[in-house]
Amino acid sequence: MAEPGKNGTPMLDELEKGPWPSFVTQIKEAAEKNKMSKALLSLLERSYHERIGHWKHGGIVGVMGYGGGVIGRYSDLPEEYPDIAHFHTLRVNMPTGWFYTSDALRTICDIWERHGSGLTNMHGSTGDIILLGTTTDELEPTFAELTANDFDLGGSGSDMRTPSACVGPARCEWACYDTLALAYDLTQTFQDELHRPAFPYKFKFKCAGCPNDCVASIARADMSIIGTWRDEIQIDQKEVKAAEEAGLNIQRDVCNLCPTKCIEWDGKKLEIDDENCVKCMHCINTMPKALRPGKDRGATILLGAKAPIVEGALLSSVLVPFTKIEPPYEELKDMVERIWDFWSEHGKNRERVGELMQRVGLGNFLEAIEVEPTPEMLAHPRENPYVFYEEYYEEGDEEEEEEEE
Amino acid sequence: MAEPGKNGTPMLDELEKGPWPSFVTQIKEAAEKNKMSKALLSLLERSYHERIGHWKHGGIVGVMGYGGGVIGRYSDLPEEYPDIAHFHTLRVNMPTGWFYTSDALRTICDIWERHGSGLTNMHGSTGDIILLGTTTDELEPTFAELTANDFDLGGSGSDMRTPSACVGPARCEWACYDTLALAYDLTQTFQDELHRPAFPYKFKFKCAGCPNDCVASIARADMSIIGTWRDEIQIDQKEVKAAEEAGLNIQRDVCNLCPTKCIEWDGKKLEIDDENCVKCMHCINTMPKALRPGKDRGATILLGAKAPIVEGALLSSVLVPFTKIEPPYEELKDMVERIWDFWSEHGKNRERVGELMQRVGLGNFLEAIEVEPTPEMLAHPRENPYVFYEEYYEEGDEEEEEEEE
Amino acid sequence: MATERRTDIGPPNYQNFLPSVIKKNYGKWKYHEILRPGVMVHVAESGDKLFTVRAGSPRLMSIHRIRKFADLADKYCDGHLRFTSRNNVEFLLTDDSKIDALIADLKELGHPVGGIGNAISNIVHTQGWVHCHSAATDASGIVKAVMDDLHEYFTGKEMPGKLRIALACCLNMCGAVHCSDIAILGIHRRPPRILGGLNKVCEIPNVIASCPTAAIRPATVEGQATVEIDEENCMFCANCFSVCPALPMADALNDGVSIWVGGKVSNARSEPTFSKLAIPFLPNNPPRWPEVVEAVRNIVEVWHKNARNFERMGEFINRIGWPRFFKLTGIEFQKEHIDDFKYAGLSYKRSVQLRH
Amino acid sequence: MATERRTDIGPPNYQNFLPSVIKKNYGKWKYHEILRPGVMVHVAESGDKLFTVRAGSPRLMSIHRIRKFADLADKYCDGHLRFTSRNNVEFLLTDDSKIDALIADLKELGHPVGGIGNAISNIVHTQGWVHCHSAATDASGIVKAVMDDLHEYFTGKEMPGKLRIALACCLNMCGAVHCSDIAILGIHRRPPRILGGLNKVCEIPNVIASCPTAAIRPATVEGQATVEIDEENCMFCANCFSVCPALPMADALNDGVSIWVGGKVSNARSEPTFSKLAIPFLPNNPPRWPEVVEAVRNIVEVWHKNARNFERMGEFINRIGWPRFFKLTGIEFQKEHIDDFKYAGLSYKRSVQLRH
Ligand code: SRM
Ligand code: SRM
Ligand code: SRM
Ligand code: SRM
Ligand code: SF4
Ligand code: SF4
Ligand code: SF4
Ligand code: SF4
Ligand code: SF4
Ligand code: SF4
Ligand code: SF4
Ligand code: SF4
Repeated sequence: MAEPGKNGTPMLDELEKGPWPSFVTQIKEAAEKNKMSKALLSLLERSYHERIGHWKHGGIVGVMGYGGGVIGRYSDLPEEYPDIAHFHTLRVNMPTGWFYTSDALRTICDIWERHGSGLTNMHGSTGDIILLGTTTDELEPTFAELTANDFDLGGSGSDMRTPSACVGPARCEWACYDTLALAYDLTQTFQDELHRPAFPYKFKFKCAGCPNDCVASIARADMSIIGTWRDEIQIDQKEVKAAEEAGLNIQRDVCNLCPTKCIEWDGKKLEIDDENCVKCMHCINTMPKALRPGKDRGATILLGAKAPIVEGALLSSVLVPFTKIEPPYEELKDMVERIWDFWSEHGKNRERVGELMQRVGLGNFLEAIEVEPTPEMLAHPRENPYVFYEEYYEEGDEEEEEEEE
Repeated sequence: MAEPGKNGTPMLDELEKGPWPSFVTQIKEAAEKNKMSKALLSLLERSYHERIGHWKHGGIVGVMGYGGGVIGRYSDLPEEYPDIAHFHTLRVNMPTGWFYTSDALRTICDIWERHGSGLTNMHGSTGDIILLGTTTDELEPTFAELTANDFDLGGSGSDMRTPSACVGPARCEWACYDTLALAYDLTQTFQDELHRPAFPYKFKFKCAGCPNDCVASIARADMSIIGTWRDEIQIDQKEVKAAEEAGLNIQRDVCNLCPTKCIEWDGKKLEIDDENCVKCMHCINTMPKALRPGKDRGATILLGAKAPIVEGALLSSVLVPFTKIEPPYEELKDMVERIWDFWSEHGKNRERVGELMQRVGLGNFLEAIEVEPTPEMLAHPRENPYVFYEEYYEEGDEEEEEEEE
Repeated sequence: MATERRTDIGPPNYQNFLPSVIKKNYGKWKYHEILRPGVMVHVAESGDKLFTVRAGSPRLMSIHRIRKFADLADKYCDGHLRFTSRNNVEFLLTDDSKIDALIADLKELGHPVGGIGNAISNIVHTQGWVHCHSAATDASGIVKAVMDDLHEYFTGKEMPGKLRIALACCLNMCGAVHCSDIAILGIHRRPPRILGGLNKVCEIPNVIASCPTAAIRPATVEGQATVEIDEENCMFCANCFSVCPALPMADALNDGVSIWVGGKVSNARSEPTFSKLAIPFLPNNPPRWPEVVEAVRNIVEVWHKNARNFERMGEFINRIGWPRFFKLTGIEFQKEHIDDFKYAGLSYKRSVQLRH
Repeated sequence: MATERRTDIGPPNYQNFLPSVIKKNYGKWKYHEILRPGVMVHVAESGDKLFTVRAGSPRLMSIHRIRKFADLADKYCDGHLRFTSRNNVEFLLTDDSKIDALIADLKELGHPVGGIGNAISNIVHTQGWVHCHSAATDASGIVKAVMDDLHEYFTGKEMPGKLRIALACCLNMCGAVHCSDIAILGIHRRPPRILGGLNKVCEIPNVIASCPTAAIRPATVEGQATVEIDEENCMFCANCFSVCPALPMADALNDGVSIWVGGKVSNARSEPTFSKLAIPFLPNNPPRWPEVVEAVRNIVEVWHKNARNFERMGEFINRIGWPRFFKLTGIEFQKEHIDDFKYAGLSYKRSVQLRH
């Protein structure tokens, strides 16, 4: 079973069937010329038989001067699969928005042909180009070639992770701020934080241009920056009519689904009570020709999303209800620094910033990072009466208090 | 300040002004003939000046053989107010539904004139007749006269508390079961549990005839029994039309407010998609002549409401989505006994049954009380993936498992 | 002797107290109508009618007043009456020609008639300084002052929906104020004092276990076992005091009132829900608590003016959003509004659905 | 030497990779239209048009395949392409006459075109047995099997709204499956094994601290410091294993897959929300995981058949109620569906608003 070509890979072969492009075919393509990929194919077939993985984590590996960007991985059967006894991945910081030229892509491929398995993930869940599997010895040479070609590593471990952004103004009419510019700027500004883990745990930025949140930032970024607007939705009444004529049931499928029922259609004119519009995007989504976000645009900044480990999954919650997002983004970055300072000082090992915020309470957290509390930060005020009133009068204060009355 | 009539009660006097009936007037009325009430007036005036109460709890007082029904209370200024140095209340079990004859009321008044302050609460928040304030010596004689006149004490301390019920079938067209009969039956069946505290903490029953919940059972009863139905709402179309003609905006104020939008009005016919009706009562409330609950009636049983102490306030949650409520209520009572058994064994001191359910988890709780889990018990299934799968295969099981496949 | 003493007899059977029209039509009511403020009729399948006249009550009543009610019941209702779950008195008549006279007598006696339908009903409340050791404020006094101010909403001023006010004089929340349209809640703001000789009246382990935030630790003072309190971690629940009288909480300078809004109990339209904090602290200012009266009226008026038909307080606020509620009422948003107990995280705003 | 070595340069500037039509119309797009499955056009204020052709990808790709994409980009798009946040490949054209040929070439290469608009898009997923030590199941294999089965929903079968599927091979949930319409989640069901010599590779206090349920205690075995695990309190999160490689969790007999439904990320209509447990356990059955494929298809079909326009999975279930969801899908409701972690109590049904 151990070597493909001997017993073959009957189970994996099953996964070459069917209409969806097959990762097995990809590994096989790579395996033709690359012994690591060949070994991987074989080991994976074994996993399929045994219904168990064969990887271990272990000692820290990386490139000189960086603490992140490489995931060390070892097979637990090094003797049987010596070619992938080490099989580390490099996380290469993708171009913001995942735009490529064919040349850039080929450059990556060529480097990886020389130094690794020839397998990639385009892309990892955080957004990086994942170069999937190489040996410890190849890490430094790969890195040298990457940087020579203007590529650099992304994050891993307790560092800032590679920021990501939706396609935004590059191709989307709804982008309320320049997601690509912000994500790129954050990446460049915080290169040190990205490459040298010094936080209690990981920290992710994701930039979405509007409330549709096409990078899932509210679910998976410690800081989610989501575009929005604060003036009126722009309406082209003729196009509304046209949308109806094209078959859209505006009353049922737009008005009735508006979360605050603030949009009305009388068959002639669409009216939006913008004061009660919560910028959910639904009406705009359904009529892209007729409706557009307002002109006074910016973003809501939210904090704290993460997966379940350790204290349970979190969605980001509102930190700044509305702010303009414009270079050089000083205000935003200052706030980020204050958050990192507080987190670095008070965060426990492996405690995400969202968990810290939950542990100390949003109220105290805001105080620490010098942000004023506002009702927009809450779904609703507290329900429970266990209030930590912070001050009380001592007997001596009585007279003053009496006087105040 | 200590004696009314000397300096008078200038602050309390302020509360005799204004259109709402005044409790001060009531205390004064009693104080005319009763020295306890007189002393109370004086002490209360003092509290108003000092902005602080003057009562202590302390040693357990009560009537022979009972552990509940009396709240022991002592002034912290016994020398200054000797007439209310003791000032215990008796909680007298009210007639179910708070129905009285004038004779019954007079009987209570006469007894209380002889033995106590002459002050009452009609009624306490749990529902009892509160006889407000007497001395330790008077407790037993009061009790003797009460029982001689067919009255008995209600609960206090870690016992079952006096069950209460909405007016139900006595005067309400919406009662889906006989709330008075059930509350009375529970009271009689569990006299021992009511009078002799043996639980970890208090346990309250409240019986509401329909989802309007006019005894607030879902907020304040450990077991809330709320009437409902499972067939179609009864509609009198003529009366619907009449309601509209009388000025009701059926579309806006009924249909649009239906929580599942399952009710439609075309100006002629009201149609209800009863499968999606969640029996909220709103449409029925707005058109009592036109709509009535269905005919297949029963109740939802919920568990666990309580005030904040200790682990935070709880609303009751669904335990039995639908059941018929008919004498002799054996099934219900059996379940109650199983709940009490489990709670008595596993509840911590001062842990309400709702808190126990939260602590051990609803799933385990159901297992312990032998109730099958159903999706109606949840607002939604779990969001977090920390599942305590209870069994796993050991290596030896492998073959069996293979065979099963 | 044991045989002489009657125990465990339970309350008198309610059936003996029902008026005959109820006995006859028990469970067979067809519909009801509100005839005017405080007066409704229930019509039975049989065609029989039962008129109810509801009168406000201070709840704390002397036997003399109760006897007067008994007299009225004799005069108008064949000796029958009942009390409601919110402590109003209901006179049950079969003859509607007597209603006016009854109302006049009630008025004479000082009891307004109302509270039925879309109205403010009586304030569910508790003992306060009249009888409870735990009170952070008085109950009856505030209720009287607030109802004086709002009584027109009881006696007939039109309202969008029901509005339920409740008051509890401490966090024990007798009366379950936690699900009220407006809740007035007495609060302490100073950690308990520790009286000498505590170890003689209380079990120290129980005292320590009673604190939800683990703020109580064992200590020794002058050779005596006692406890100490980490004041930073005390949120003034008074549970330790319930367990141990040697830890009094009441404090003239720091006790006061908080205001909560938007809870409800009924399942009509929206699900039952807890009240939320509106105003963290108002001072105890007897005898008429003007700050509290003013705050409650303000909230009632904002709701009265802006709510749609049948919209309870919480439903109204949900529609307009909490930020707008704070704006309309002029209440200042503060750190105290942000939850920090067990479920705090779930009250944070986890979407960008915002009004800007 | 340090000067020679380039570090901290960051990624290449994206601006250098944008096609010229984008550079010209950056931030000035006016609207878009979906032309057919997998093809859309964005129209700029200037009138310029940008055509996008979206192709499915296995994400795990060899450099050979990527070079083929580069070739296609050269052939049709002046060398420009991008990838999406769900790992599809997007070809960016200005000349719509080339679309058919591009699609044909993609098909030839085995890449279906689709996923735009109300469609099932690519499955966000993770490493699985291909590369991760923590995996309770494979990722790519299940994704391939499920997408084979559902591909018609990618290539154009009409649907009520978007449907996002995600897979994570363990509770770490790389890929944030916790907010997906359908999430496939690898799970362990056996407490970690404790390897000998643990004290040599791990800091025991860290290991103990890592457990969210405090199930790990210090122990001594044969004179060596190690840990023991209270199996009753282990809920298989594998956090201890992340911290300490000497506590492996993987177990061929007990690992498998759970299915979650009804999460979403966008703020459209309803607020973002977590997915909820639909199926507590399905076995690992490689190579094609038929039970998982079947379960996912069943849920998709129930939604497809019953959901209204624009209704995401969770919105659909909210409308019909969870009991009905279980009925329609035929999924058995079990104890495992009931939450028992921190916020459990808030997931209990706290009203009588029920369908009977
Ligand atoms: C490669 C990648 C999955 C993929 O196939 O795409 C990945 C892979 C791993 N993740 Fe992840 N995570 C990846 C994106 C995510 C995401 C999604 C995101 O970033 O948007 C999440 C959820 C969001 C979040 O951050 O919470 C995620 C949540 C985790 C967690 C749980 C963190 C938590 O706080 O709950 C862990 C556990 C840990 O940190 O110890 C983890 C740990 C890991 C480790 C490093 C496991 C380990 O302890 O060694 C995995 C290495 C696997 C391998 O063999 O390379 N990974 N991880 C993703 C990174 C690629 C990239 O850089 O682009
Ligand atoms: C008299 C009454 C208030 C009233 O003015 O109406 C009352 C008065 C007291 N309640 Fe209560 N509770 C009264 C109904 C309630 C209710 C409402 C209900 O039953 O519907 C609640 C909220 C529902 C609940 O049970 O949670 C209630 C929740 C509490 C609590 C908090 C319990 C919790 O689990 O959170 C305490 C504290 C305790 O038990 O130590 C408490 C404790 C007390 C004590 C016994 C304080 C004490 O430790 O001595 C009060 C005695 C005051 C006195 O001077 O007589 N009382 N208490 C009510 C009982 C009258 C009656 O029998 O009819
Ligand atoms: C008499 C009483 C029951 C009793 O056994 O004593 C009662 C009697 C009626 N209630 Fe009630 N409710 C009574 C307390 C309650 C309570 C409990 C409470 O306030 O603590 C509630 C829950 C309140 C809450 O949600 O916070 C309550 C929520 C309702 C509702 C739902 C209102 C809503 O829209 O949320 C209705 C329906 C309606 O009014 O249209 C209702 C309707 C009614 C009707 C119309 C039922 C009927 O057909 O007879 C009765 C008279 C109308 C009225 O407006 O008062 N009753 N009703 C209680 C009178 C209390 C009082 O003196 O004011
Ligand atoms: C290309 C991409 C952004 C990127 O930078 O890569 C993108 C692009 C667009 N999204 Fe998106 N979305 C993309 C991921 C997402 C995500 C993130 C995700 O799936 O992980 C979401 C959140 C999903 C969720 O809620 O779970 C997302 C939620 C939306 C929505 C809201 C849908 C809803 O009703 O909930 C819209 C509006 C719509 O489709 O009407 C939208 C609309 C759009 C539009 C129409 C915006 C525009 O005007 O250009 C774009 C193409 C339509 C389409 O259907 O794909 N996009 N979109 C992502 C394509 C992923 C893919 O390959 O399928
Ligand atoms: S998040 Fe908004 S701006 Fe960004 S791609 Fe999606 S729809 Fe466009
Ligand atoms: S964006 Fe959303 S909230 Fe605003 S009008 Fe449109 S549908 Fe309504
Ligand atoms: S709960 Fe229902 S049945 Fe009981 S009085 Fe209220 S409306 Fe009538
Ligand atoms: S009872 Fe409630 S849910 Fe049912 S139809 Fe009437 S309004 Fe709708
Ligand atoms: S609320 Fe508190 S102070 Fe008021 S009666 Fe109840 S226990 Fe006493
Ligand atoms: S008042 Fe409550 S929080 Fe404060 S010490 Fe006592 S029990 Fe603890
Ligand atoms: S989800 Fe778990 S198993 Fe899969 S890649 Fe992430 S850490 Fe590894
Ligand atoms: S798997 Fe999780 S719950 Fe189990 S012992 Fe490890 S850390 Fe604790």
